[in-house]
Formats: sequence, C-alpha cells, structure tokens
Amino acid sequence: MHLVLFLIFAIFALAGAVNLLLQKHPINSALSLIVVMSSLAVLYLLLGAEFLAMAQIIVYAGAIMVLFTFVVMLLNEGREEKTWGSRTAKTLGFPAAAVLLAIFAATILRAGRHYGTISLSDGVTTTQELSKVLFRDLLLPFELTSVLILIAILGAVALARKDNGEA
Amino acid sequence: MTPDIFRILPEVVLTLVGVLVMLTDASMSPKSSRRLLGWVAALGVLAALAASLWQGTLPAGTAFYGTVQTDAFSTFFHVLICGIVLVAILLSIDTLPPDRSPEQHHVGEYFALMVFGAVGMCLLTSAVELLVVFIALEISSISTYVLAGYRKQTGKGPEAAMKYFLLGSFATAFLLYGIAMVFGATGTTEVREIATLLPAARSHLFVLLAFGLMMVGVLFKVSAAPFHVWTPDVYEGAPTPVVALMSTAPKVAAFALLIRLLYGVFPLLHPLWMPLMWVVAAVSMTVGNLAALRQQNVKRMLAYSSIAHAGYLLTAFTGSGTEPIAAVGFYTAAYAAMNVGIFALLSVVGGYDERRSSVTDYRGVLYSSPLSGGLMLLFLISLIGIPFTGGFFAKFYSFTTAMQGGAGWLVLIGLLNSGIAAAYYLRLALSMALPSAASAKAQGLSSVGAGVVLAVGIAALATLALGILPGHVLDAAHAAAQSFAAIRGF
Amino acid sequence: MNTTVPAEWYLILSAALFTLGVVGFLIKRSLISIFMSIELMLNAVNLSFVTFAHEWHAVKGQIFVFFVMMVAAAEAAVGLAIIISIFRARGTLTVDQIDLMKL
Amino acid sequence: MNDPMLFLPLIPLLPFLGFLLNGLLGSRLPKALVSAIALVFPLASFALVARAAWMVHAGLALPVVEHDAPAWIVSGAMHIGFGLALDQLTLVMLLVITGVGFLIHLYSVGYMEHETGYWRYFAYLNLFLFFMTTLVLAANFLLMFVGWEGVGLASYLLIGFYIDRKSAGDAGKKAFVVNRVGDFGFLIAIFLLLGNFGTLNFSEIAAHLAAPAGLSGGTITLICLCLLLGATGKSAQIPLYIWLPDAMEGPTPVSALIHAATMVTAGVYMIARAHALFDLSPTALMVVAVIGAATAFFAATVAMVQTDIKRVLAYSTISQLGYMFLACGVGAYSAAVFHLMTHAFFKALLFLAAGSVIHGLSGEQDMRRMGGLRKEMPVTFWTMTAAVLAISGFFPFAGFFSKDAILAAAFHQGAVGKALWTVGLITALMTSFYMFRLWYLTFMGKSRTESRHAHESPWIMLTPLMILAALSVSGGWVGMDRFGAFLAPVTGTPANAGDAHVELMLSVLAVLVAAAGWFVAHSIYGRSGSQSMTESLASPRRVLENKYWVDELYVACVVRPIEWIARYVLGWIGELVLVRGSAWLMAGIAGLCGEWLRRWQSGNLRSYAAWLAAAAAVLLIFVLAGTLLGVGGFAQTISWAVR
Amino acid sequence: MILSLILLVPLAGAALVLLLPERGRIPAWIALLDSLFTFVCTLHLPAHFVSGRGGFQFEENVLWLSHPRISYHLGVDGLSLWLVVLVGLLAPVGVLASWKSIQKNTKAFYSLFLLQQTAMVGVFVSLDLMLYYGFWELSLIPIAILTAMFGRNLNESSAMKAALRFFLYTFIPSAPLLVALLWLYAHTGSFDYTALQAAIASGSLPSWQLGWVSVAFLLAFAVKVPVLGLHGWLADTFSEAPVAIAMIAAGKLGLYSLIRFHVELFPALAREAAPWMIGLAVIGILYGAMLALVQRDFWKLLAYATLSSLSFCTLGIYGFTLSGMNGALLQTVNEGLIGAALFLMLGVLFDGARSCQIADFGGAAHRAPRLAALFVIASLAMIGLPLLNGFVGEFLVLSGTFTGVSKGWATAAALGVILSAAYMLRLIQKIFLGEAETNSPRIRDLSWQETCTVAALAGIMLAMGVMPTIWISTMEPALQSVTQKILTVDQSPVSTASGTVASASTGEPR
Repeated sequence: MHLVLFLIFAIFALAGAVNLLLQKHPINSALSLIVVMSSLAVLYLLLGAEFLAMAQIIVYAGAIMVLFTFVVMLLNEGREEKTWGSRTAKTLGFPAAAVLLAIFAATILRAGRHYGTISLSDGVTTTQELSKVLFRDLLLPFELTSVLILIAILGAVALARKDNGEA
Repeated sequence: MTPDIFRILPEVVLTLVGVLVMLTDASMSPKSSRRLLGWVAALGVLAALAASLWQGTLPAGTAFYGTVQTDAFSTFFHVLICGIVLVAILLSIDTLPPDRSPEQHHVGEYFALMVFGAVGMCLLTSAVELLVVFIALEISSISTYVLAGYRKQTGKGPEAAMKYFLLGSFATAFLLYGIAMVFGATGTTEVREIATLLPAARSHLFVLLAFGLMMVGVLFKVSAAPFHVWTPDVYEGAPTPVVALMSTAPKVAAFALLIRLLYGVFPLLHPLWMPLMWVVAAVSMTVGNLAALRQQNVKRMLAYSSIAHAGYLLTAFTGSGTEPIAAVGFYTAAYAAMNVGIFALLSVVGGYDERRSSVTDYRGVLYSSPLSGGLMLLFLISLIGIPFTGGFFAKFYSFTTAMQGGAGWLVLIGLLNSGIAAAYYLRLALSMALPSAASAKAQGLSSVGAGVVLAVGIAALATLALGILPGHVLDAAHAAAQSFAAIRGF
Repeated sequence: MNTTVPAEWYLILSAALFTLGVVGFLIKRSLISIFMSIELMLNAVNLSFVTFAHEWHAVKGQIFVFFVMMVAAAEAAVGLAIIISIFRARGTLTVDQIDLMKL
Repeated sequence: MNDPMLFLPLIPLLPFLGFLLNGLLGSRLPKALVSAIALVFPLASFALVARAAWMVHAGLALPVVEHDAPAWIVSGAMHIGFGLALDQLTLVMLLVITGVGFLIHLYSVGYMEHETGYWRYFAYLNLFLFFMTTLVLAANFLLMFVGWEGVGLASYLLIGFYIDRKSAGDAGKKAFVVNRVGDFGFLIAIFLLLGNFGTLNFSEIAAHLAAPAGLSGGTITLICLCLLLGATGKSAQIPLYIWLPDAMEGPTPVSALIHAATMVTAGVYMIARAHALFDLSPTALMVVAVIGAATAFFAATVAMVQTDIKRVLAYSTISQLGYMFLACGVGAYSAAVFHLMTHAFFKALLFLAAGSVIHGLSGEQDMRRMGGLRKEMPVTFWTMTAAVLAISGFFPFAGFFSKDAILAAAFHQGAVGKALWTVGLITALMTSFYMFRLWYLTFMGKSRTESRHAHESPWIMLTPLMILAALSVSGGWVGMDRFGAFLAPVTGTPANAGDAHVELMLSVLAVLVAAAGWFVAHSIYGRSGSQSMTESLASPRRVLENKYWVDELYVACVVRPIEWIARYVLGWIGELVLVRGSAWLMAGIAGLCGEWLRRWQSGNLRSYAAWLAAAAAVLLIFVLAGTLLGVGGFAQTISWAVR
Repeated sequence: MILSLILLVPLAGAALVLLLPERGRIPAWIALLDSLFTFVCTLHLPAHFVSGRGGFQFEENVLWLSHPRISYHLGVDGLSLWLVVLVGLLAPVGVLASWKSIQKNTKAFYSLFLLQQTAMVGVFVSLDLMLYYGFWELSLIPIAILTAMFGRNLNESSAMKAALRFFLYTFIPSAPLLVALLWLYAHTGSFDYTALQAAIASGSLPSWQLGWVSVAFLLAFAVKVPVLGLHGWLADTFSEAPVAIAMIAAGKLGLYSLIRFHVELFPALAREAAPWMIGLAVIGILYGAMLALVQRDFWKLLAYATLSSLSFCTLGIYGFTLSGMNGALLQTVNEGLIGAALFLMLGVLFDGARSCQIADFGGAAHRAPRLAALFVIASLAMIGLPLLNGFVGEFLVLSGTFTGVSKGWATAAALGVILSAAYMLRLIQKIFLGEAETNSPRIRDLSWQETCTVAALAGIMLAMGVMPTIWISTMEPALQSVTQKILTVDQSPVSTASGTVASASTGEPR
C-alpha cells in the first residue's frame, strides 16, 4: 500500500516537476508546481508528518502559489519566448546538473544502507509534539520569523509600490 | 545565570529601533524631511553596539535552549557589524537623494531595512543552531536584496536586486540541502551536538555531501570564486551607500558563519577543507584581481576587488590551530573599514546618481576636492595593502597565519596577486591625482553633511588605527579565536 | 498489506526534484518560472528533511520544514515584488533580455 | 730628511688659491686685480721653487719626502696619502712649469686683454698650475693620477675656453675623452701596482723592485704597457695623439703652456719617474722607443704641409714628444728630460711668437695669408728666429744639445737603435724643413695679408718672448753631461759611454741635416713664398694634408661602432625588446587573462546560474571524489569517511 | 630617542602642512624648516657616533605587537649612519629644488614629500624586518602619487604610466620579499634582525627554501637599485617625476638593503649569487654608459648614467672586499649627492625651456653661468675626477675588484670611466657650449637658493673627495664585519662558491 502510494505520488511529483520545466506559459508552470506540492503533501503524510502535509497544502499550494499566479496574471506575461541569451547554461549548466544528480544519487544509494525503511505503521507526529519543540526549544527562531516577515513586508512595499505622483 | 534576553540584547535593541523607525516614518507628514529617521536609526545602532560591548563583559554562555551563544567571538563580530551598519546609516543620511526629489521615497523603509538586516547579521554570528543560522541568514539576505534594488527608477537597480535575489536563493537552497544532509547524518541541527556526533554519524558520506553543499551556500555569500558571478553586477546596480553596507556587513557575517561551520561543525574535516580553502582562496584572488585589471567602471572594479579580498581572507584558513579565526576576524575588521570608507567616498564624489562611474571620470578629483580625494587615496592605499594601514596588517596577518600553516605557495600567489591588484587600485588613485582641466567640481565632503563626515572619519580612523596600533583589535580577535578553542580542543 | 519503502527512495526523489529545480533555473526564460524552480528546490529539500525526521524520529526536521515554508513565503513576497519592479523598469520578464550589467 | 722649510704643499696650493679667488670672485673684480691675483700666486710658487733650487744648490740633500702627509684614502690595508716628494727630476720639472708658466701668465695678460672671460681664463690657468705641480710633486701614483686627470680637466676647460665656438667645445671634449682612454691605462696600471706591491708610493715600489721580488716579467711588462697607454694619451703619442692638433682651438698662450711646454710632457715625466719598472722590461722599453720614433716621424710628415701656423706647431710638438719617448725607450731618461726642458723653452717661445703674430694680424692663423712680417714685428721675428734655430737643432742653440743627446743615445742601442737613429735623423731633416717653411711663410717675402695693418705686440707680451728666446739660445749650454749627472740619482746613469769621436760625428751630421732642411725650405719658399713644388707632389700631399685620415679612421672604427651598438643593439634589442618588452608581455598576459575572465560576466542570469551549478558540482566532486579516491592527500579523511 | 625624533619630525611636518592653509608659500616654508630641523637632527648621529664600536648604536626597542611579534626596533651602525644623514640632507635640497617649479597644490606636494622622508629614514634605521618592510613599502606611495600629480610632461597619461610602472616594478617583487619574511618568521618566530641573523647563521633552517628566501630578498632589492635588466622603471621615473622625487628614487634604499639584508643576512647565499651580480654589475656599467652616450633626452641620459654608476655600487658590494664595500657605500652616498645636484640643475633647465631634448639647448652657459659652472663640477664628480667624491668611490670599488675579485671584470668596469666622460661631456657641450638654440633664451640661471644649495652640495663633493677618511672610517667597522661574515662562510666547508670568486676575499692587499 505504502509502496503504491509512494510510487504514484513520486511519479506525480516528478511529472509535475518535469512539466514545470516543459511548459512555456508561466501559469501552466505554476499549476505544475502545485501538483508537485500537493504530491509532496501526500508523501509527507506517508512519512507521518501530518501537520506539515496540511501546512504544505495551505501555505505552499494555497498562499504562495496563489501569489505566484496572481503576479503572473497581474503582469500578463505571455508564453516564454525562445531566446538564446546563454550558451553557458547549456554547455556548462546541463553537465553540471547531471553531475550534481549523479553525485546525489551515488551518495544516497551508497549511504542508504545506514537508513531504514518506512512503512505506514511508523506512526504520526502529533501537532502536540511539534508545538512542544517549536514553542520551547525553538522559541527564538519562531520569534525571529516575525522580523523576517516584517522585512518581507517592508521590502515588498519599498519595491512594488508605485511612486509616480504621490509622495 | 544571565537572563536569556541579555544574550540577544543587541538584536532586541535593533529590532525595537527598526520598529521605531517604521513608526516614526508613518507618523511623519509626507512632506517633511526624513533625515531624522536616519539619526534615529544611527543612535539605535549605536545603542546596539553598546549593548554588544556590554555583552562582551558577560561570561560566555548559551541561551534560548542552546540556540544562541554569546562569547568573545560573537561580541567581536557584533561590534563589527553594528559598527558597519552605523557607518552605513550615517553615510546614507546625507547621500540619499535630497528631500522631496522624485527619487526619494521609502527612506523610512530604507533605514528600517538596514537595521533589521543588522539583526540577522548579528544573530548569524551568535547562532549555534542551524535553524537560527538559516533564518538569520535569510533576514540579512532579504533585507540586502531589497536594498540592492532600492534605485528602482533606473534599469540597473531592479536588475541587481533580481540577480542577487534569484542567485542568492539558489545558493541558499544548496545551503539548506546541506543542512538537511547534516541533519540526516546526525539527527540534529545544533552545532555542538553535530560536532560531537560527527565521528559517529550514520552516514559519513552524507556528512561530506552536507559539508560540500553548505560550502556552496556560504562561499556564495562571501563571494569567493567561482561563486562570485553575482558580485560585480549587483555592486554596479545597487546604490553606492548600500554597496558600502552589503560589501562588508553581510560578508562579515558570512565569514563568521564560515568560521562557525568549519571550526564549530566540521573541525573533523580539517584535512579536507584546508586544501579546499587553499584552492578557493587562490582562485578567488586570481580571478578577482585579473578581472579587475581592465575594468573601467569603478564600482565593478571594486566588486572584483572584494572577490580578491575574499580570497585573501580565505587564505587565513590554511593556517593551523585557532590562529585563522583571529586572522579572519582581524581581516574582516580592516576590510570593513577600508571598503566602507572607499564606497562612502564613492557615493560622495561619484554621487548617488553616479555622475562619475568610470575610472577616467575620477580625473582630477584630488584637486577639485582634496579632502575626499585624499581620503580615497588613503583607502585605496589600504586596499593595495601598503603598510601602516589596516589593509596591510590584515593581509600580513592572514598570510602569516597561512605561512605558519605551511601554505607557502598560497602566500606567494596571494602576494603576487596583491602586486597585480596594485595596478588597478593605483590606476584609480593616480587617475585622481592627474591634473585634469576637464574635471568638474566634485561634491566636497564637508558640503554634504555631518553624517558623511562622521562616517568617513570613522572609517579612516579605523583604517589607520588598524594599521598603526592594531593591538587591541588583534587581542579581541584572539579572544574570539580562543572561545573556539574552548569548545574544541584545538 | 503493509509494504515498506526504503528511505533512500524518498531521498532519491528529493535529489531528483532538487536537480530538476536546478535545471529549471537553467532553462526557464521567464523570471517567474525561474523563481518557481527555486521553490521546487526548496520543496525538494523539505522532502529530505521530512524523511530524515522520520528516520531519526526527530521533530526538529519537521519544524525545519515549517520554517522553510515561512521563509519561502517571505521570499515569495519579496521576490514577486522584485519581479514587479523589474517588469515596471524594463517591461519584460525574459531573463535573456535583462543583462544591462555585464563584463 | 723632512725639511719643513721647503713649504712643498704651498707650491701647488698657492695657484689653487689663485684659482679659487678668481674663480669665485673674478667676475666681479676689476681686470687689474684679476691680473694681479693671476700673476702673484704663480710667481710666489715659482719663488718657492727657485728657493728650493737654490737650497739644493747650496747643498740640500735630495730627495725630500713628506712622511707625515695627511691621509687621503684609507681602506683596510690600503693607505694612500697626500704625500709630496722633491727630487732632482721634480725640481727640473717644477722650474720649467712654474717658470715658463709664469711667463705665459704674464704674456696672457696682454694677449687676453680684450676677452670677455678674462677672469675665467686666469682661474683655469691657475688651476692648471695647481694640478701640474701636484702631478710632479706627488709621492705616489694615485696623487700623480690626481694631477694627471686634473691637468686634463684644465686642458679641457681651456681648449673650450671660447664657449660659443662649437669647434672649441668639440676639441675640448675630444681631448678629455682621448685622455681618458690613456687614464684608463694608467688606472689599470695603478691597480696592478696596488695588487702586486700593496702600495703606490714611488719609494716603496722602488724598494720592492730593488729587492729580488717574485714578480714575473710579464706582470712588469703589463704594468709598463698600461702606464705607457696613459703616457701616450697625455703626451699625444701614437695612437692617442689625435686630440692635440684639435686642442689648438684654445687661446694660443694655452697652447704654449699646456699643449707644448708642460702638460704634454707629463707622459715623459711619468716614464722617467717609473723608469725602475721600465728598466726591468726590455719589451716595454722597445715599445716606448718605437712608438716615440714612429710618432716623431709621422707627425713631422704631417707638419710639413699644414697651413695653419698653430697646427704646424702642434704637429711639431707631437714630433718632439716622440723624440722624448724615443729617448726614454732607449733608456736615456735624462736626455729625454733634457729635451723636455729645452723643448719647453723653444716650443713655448714658438707658440707665443705665433700668438704674437696672430694677435698682430687680429686673429689670422693661415700662413698663406701672412708673409713679410719681419719689418712690422721685429721683436717677434727675432725671437721666433731663435726658436726656429733651436728646434731645428743648430749649434749652439738649446735644441741642438738635447736632440743630439737623444740621437746619440739611440745610435748606441744596437741594430734597432741604429734604425731608430735613422728615423730620428730623417725627422730632424723634416723638422728643419717645416720650421723654416713656417719662418719663410710668415716673416719673409711679401705681405699677403689683406690690407690689414699688422702691428707689434705690447711689451707685456714681448718680455716673455725675449726671456724665452734667451733661454732657447742658452738653455742647452749646461750640457748633457752635467744635466745627466744632476739627474743621475733619479734616472740612473745612462749606459752608453760612446767615444767622443763618434759623438762628434753624429753632432756634425745632425747639424748638416738641419742645414739641409733649411736649404730645401729656402729653395721652395725662400723666393717670394712661391709654392711651386705643391703640384708635383700632389698625391702624397693630399695624404698628408688629410693627416693620413686617422681621425676618420677612429670615427669609423671606434666611435661609430659604439654608437651603433648602443643605439641598435642595446637600445632596441636590450631596452625595447628585453627590458620593456618583457614588462609589456607580462602586463599583456595579465590583461588578456582579465579580459577572458570578464567574459564570465556575460550579464545573463542563466549563465551565472550555470557557473554556480558547475562550481557546486566541482566543489562536490572535490569533496566526495577527492575524499573517496584519496586525491590530494586527504588520507586522514579517507580513513574516517570509508568506515 | 633621536632616531624616533628623526622619524617623527617629518611626519609631524607633513601633518602641519596639511593642517595649515595653502596660502602663499606657507607649505614650502614649513617643509623647508622642518626638513632643515630634521637634517640637524640627523647630524646628531655622526656627531655622537662611537666610531670603533661594533653593533648598533642609538638603539630603541619597544614591543609593538606581541602576536605576531613585531618590535619598534631602531638603530644605526656605520652602514646606515651616513645614509640617514644623506636623506636628511636631500630633504631640504629637494624642497629648495621644488621652490620654483612647484607652485600649485603645494600642500599635497610637501606633505607627501615629508612622508617620503620618514619612510626612507625608516628603511635605514629599522632593525625589525617587519618594520623595515613597512617603511620600504610606504616609500613607494609618495613617489608614485607625486609623479602622477606633478609629472613633468604635459602629456597626462605618460606621467601616470611612469608612476604605475615605477610602483608595479618595485611593488610586485616585494611580494616575494614579504613571503620570504613570513617564511622566516614561521621558522624562527622573530622578525628581529639580529635574531634572524643568528638563526640563519646557525644553519638550522632548511637550506633549499632558504635559498629561495634569499633570492626573494635579492630580487626585491635589485629592482629598487636598479640592477641591470630590472631598470625598466628608471628612465620613465626620471623623465616624469618631479625633481625632488626623482633625486631620491634610485640607489640608496636598494643598495643599503642589499648589503644589510642580503649580504649580511645570507652571507653564504650572497656568496653564491655574487658571480651573477658581479657580471650584471659590470655589464650594467657598460650598458648604461653606452646607452647614455646616444640619448637625445637628458633625463634618459641621466637615467642610464645612474644605472651605470649604481652598477659600480653593486660591483663593490658583491666583490666582498673591504675596499669594494667601502667604495660601494661611499659611492651610494656620492650618487645621492651628485644625482641631487644634477637633477636640480636639469630641472631648472627643463622648467626654462620646457624641453628635455638635448638638441633644443645650446650656449646656455652665457645665460646661466652659475648653472653651467656648478653643472660642470657635478658632472666631473659624476665621471670620477680625482679630488671629487665620485673618484674615491669608483677607485675603491675598482681597486677592490681588481685586486680581490677579478682583473677582467675590473678592467671591463674601468672602461666605463672612459664612456662616462664621453657622455657627460657631450651633455655639457650640447647644452652649455656652442651657439644659442631657440629654447635657450628662456633658460634662467640658478636662483640664490638654488645656487647655495648646489654650491653646498658641490662643497660636500669636494670635501668627500679630499677627506674621504672621515666617512670611510665610520663605515669601515660595519663593513668589516660584513666581509668577515663572508670570510667565515668561505672557510666553512659547505660553501659551494665558484672558483673565480672563491679567491676573492683572500685577495685583499696586505
């Protein structure tokens, strides 16, 4: 059961990711990304991360990707043009990406024997456990995110506000 | 026991100041001058600096369940970062476009971002939990991304922000992947726990992979070659006062992080990362200097120079014991002093609108504004690494450290590089010294405002002091290094 | 029917997604799409975190993911603002045309 | 033996004081005072020398050496002082230098009266006396070298006295540089002496030589040849004589003093001074003699066709110096010095008289535009006649005795000596010819001057002429034997003791030869100054008039090659290609690398990402593959990683 | 304290010049008074120097930094004594030489000029190698900047190129020097001169690397001298730099460093380098002289002449004979004096005619008799006329080389004596003698300050030519100890010096 679910959603995720790359229109890419994220949410569930799965749907697929699509619509950006500004990206970038994948894969396959297997019966991390750590041990980072978000707001205002006319 | 809050006192102060700046900005009438905000921010950062110094008197210790640690190391870098931010703010007060000009907007946001950015940078130096590291890094980065794009009216400003942002996020993803790997290998993200668990990690390959990925992220932040590609474009596009900040403060923080990673997390990998640093240092110096050789745009030239300086800094890591930490600490201080200084003067002489951008535009500056020109000369001399300036002593100390670690060839490469580097620094310096009839009257230092004078004065004094009487700073750097020795038995 | 999946499969998936993100950065021409590729990379990393969290039974890994999401949200706000401002300044999002600063 | 009453240091220092006074203040002093200063100090110097001579005559034992002289150069074991020494040779030289020198100073007061740089002229002249007396008084080679170079300097300054005349400047430069070639030889000789003897003092070297030293003959010969090179430079011998004719660009009294009477004899003096060395090296002596004879002959041939009155005298000087060298070469040092002395009298006289002629003709030097001056300038004519007779070697004029002594000495030196004697005799013939040619062209016949009224010179110029004429007549009466005996403590007794019969024969022969020369000159130029013989001997004459093209040869063989090498080999290949080029090359390579590296900076975000990805890949390979494969010496890491 | 005073007075003067307004001649007067005071201070040194005693005198030693250990260690011995005085003397000379030619931006000029003086004195008195290196590098900056600011030619880029070339030529080789210093520190833990000397002499350092260290030292100094082949910066600097700067740019620093930090610090290795250096020196003498012979530009002529006469110093140093060393050091001082005088006077000519082409001059002696007279005296000193200082130096070098090293090399070097007369007299003749050229009417004679300055220099030349013992006797003990070290090396069996030179040190005449 686990294997089936994993395979299905892993393939979904990969397909979404590949589609993201292949789609010419940003809106299609955004939709593909949502597919990836949703699939990942399922995988999180399989891994017992209940809360994260929900957060993944709400925060990522919900909030962030909505923002993306909104901006795509706002700017009314059409299909990507086929431009050839960078030869380096092809000649250097693709081999590099291939090497990266090879290294990751080789390392993981070789190191994998030190890691166990995952099954549905492994149990679920409860939100309670999570919040215990989050609000006690990791109180500081949690508070820090407020600063982070403040900065994001400030930045968005500073960069995106139209200045023409008003002071 | 010291209450936890004292361990993050400077950050708290900075946050409050940032909020205060925002509130003041909001409460001011849209027509009134925003200079006040700058002074508020400057005073606030000064308070944070004082707080950091006070922190230095506390016994070393951790807080917030072992997520932050203050000791001599963090104090050193806190003071340094607060100092840089202070100078950058002072500089910005007067060099941002004058009030009510069409370019002048979001001054409140500008200063608030600087102050908030400082929170992230400061925290980066005291964080001992990779999660905090990550968030602090993001705070500092995002504020810098935004500041880089501050001149959004021009074509270059947003482009700089875009490049910086996308490439920065790209690199951060690598760093994050590295953190994930180290977490996977040891099951924790706390620096000291990782270091202790490392020999017994589940998979040593993951440790290596984690190390490599994290290095990608950090080396990007310190703009070491070959991860430097973003630097010239971003420096060119960002407003000059911002470059003064972002070429120094985030870099200082990033170097603190690098030290934390190398000496706090991966001391075990010393035989591995030492040659890595060797190579990266050599490549950075060479690439930076050679590329700067023919560069005409002054800001780009100095961007390449900062790549080279990253190389000189990395040279120190080839030393043995904790000496490199002290050397890096000292170098960052000297580098900050001279780089802030030179960019401060560039923003005065070159102007916010960059009336002067290429080397030839600086002809005759020494005559039309002798004081600015003279001080620029001082900073350039320091960048070259002429003795009795901070730049020399920093380089000297860094290279001494490397030499004692046995990296003689690297030192040779480094010094030959500084010989090459002299060519382009001197080109600018001599260009200013050439008598030129065509030179327009440059903006004088004194006519701009007290903030700039103060900023440049601090930078100049620091540059000289670090060259002539480096003792105190050196001692502080040593103390910082010792705090690492206390952790790991170096 | 309780089949198991080796942890390394998850990790491989994560690595693959990460690499696809890298490739996306390289091949996409629109800034927004490039930004999405970065989000993809972050997601890939998150998967690794969750897998490792499961392996170590450590909650911290999951919390890390939580923070990454928050950071991603913040980044998205800023990044999209940057994209808007660049669109205003240059009228395009095609990355190959945004190379005012070079050499 | 240190008699403080001689005041030896004052002899050079007094003229030096005159130099300083005139040199520093002369431009602001009145002319009379300048003349007074210029005359008083040499006179005082001469008085001191005369006093010393009188004391020697009264029985003062020579040599007098200053032992407690102040140190000059002291370095390690080397100690060189300002030591002065007075012996018979020096005394003779000093008498000639200060005596003739003073007379010429006196003459110059009249001659130079209308020149602008009056004070400068006398300052230089005094400076010359300072260096010349230093040269002869020096007790060691280095101090002698001081005088040696110093007189060269004074000569340079005086030749170039007319500063706006380019030829004068060229001549001065040529004189100095050619002299420097000689000085180079001298310097090498000094080093050789220093290296072999550890000292430069004449007395100590002589002592070393007297003792059975382990020196090879080759070394001695080398030293002597180096010294000889120096001597040929200063004394205008082959191959370095070329500067002397040009030196006539200077004022005529200068030619008389420096380029006839005193400075040019320094080489002879030096060889006589170093005779102890030369005596040990027959080869060197032979070279000296041959050079002397060759120079004497060669210069005489050139002198026969010169038309410039001073150039005739210049070549005559070279020729006469050749005689002196010949004398040295055959070991007759005292004869050489004897001739040196008499030559100083009559050659100074010749020059001064010529100067008087030139003065009278307002600067005319070409003999073809002279003639018939006998009546206008009687004193000059008669004094000149005395000098001509003296140089031609007529009995009983001074030149007869000294030249006779030299020829006799050469005659007694075996087969080679006979050959040299023959050359000397032929030279004597030519000497007589060209001197009478000069005499006829200048004083006899009809005036060829172009409506210029010649006038006799003032008395202040004529007085020295008359004194010198008296000396030219009587200078030789002291006789070679007595002169030789006087110098014997210094130069040793001449080896030859030929019988009186042969001596007499030789003397008569010499006089006959001189008479023959007069006869030829008379037959050609005596009759109204016709130049009938010129056409018939056109081609050898052209060779002679062009002075055998020696100057051109030197320019082509030495000057041009050096300039060519400097300009093209060193200037282009050395400087441009090697020194500049290498710097350019390195800068260029660095610059090109820079340009290439900047290509990375294409401005394209995707390219940047590609670089980043590639860099990340390389870094990961470095970390993983490096560790696993053990590349780069990560031994420790390996053992830990591959558990 | 006197040494610190000598270092600080010019520095304080520079600060004062910067602080006071640039009105009238205030900066020039301050610089003049300051440099005169410094000169008086430097005269204190020979006045109180104990001649016979070995080792350093007037020592000051304060710990500057404990980690890395760097001390503020100053001191002079016979080697550096007169060089300090020379620098002290040349400063007022330089100020007076600039009196007329530098009219604008005097503040910048004089402050940098005084800074330069501090740096140069610092080089001579530092006994801590790091301190020494500091001053060494510091001395480059004012020269470069002043050359660019006050370059003589109207063509801007040529001044900048000259400044750049000078700087890079000297700065890049000092990179290996610093590496070598760091290497020494890494192996001995000290930058102190005497400590390092002892450490190197003990033979405990790895010899293979030590060889490279000494080569690095040699290279850095040889460029600064400059030795033949490394002189690419010389002609440009001489053509472009302001007079006061050009007169101090060459010679002294490099030659002093060669003796002190190459020969004395690495006797065994200097011994191995000697044949090369001697060869370069002799070829340099002839090379420079021959090139000087054909120059059309008098600055270039002076540059090549300087190359030639500095090569005499190198020859003397690497002959390792006492006489040669004495001569070399004396010649170093001579070169400073003569060069200063010649530069000053050529500067006056240049300012008058705005040309450095020899052909543009002629008959200047009429318009400028004092200039002509003093120029001739300085030239004579340069070409080594006896009783002037140049002769003593050259004679000692040549005699030392001839008797102690190699007759062939010495003879070849002596040929330079002929050539030097040729080029200097050619210069004199073309400029001062003959008919007046078009540019000549614009030439002025020396002003009274300049006359006094050059006359004083000429007086010193004469004094040094007549009474060189005053100088030599103070120099000799220090140089004696240097040659002694070389001798000691020779007697030890490890020496691998080649045959021609091995006989050198024994060849000193008794």
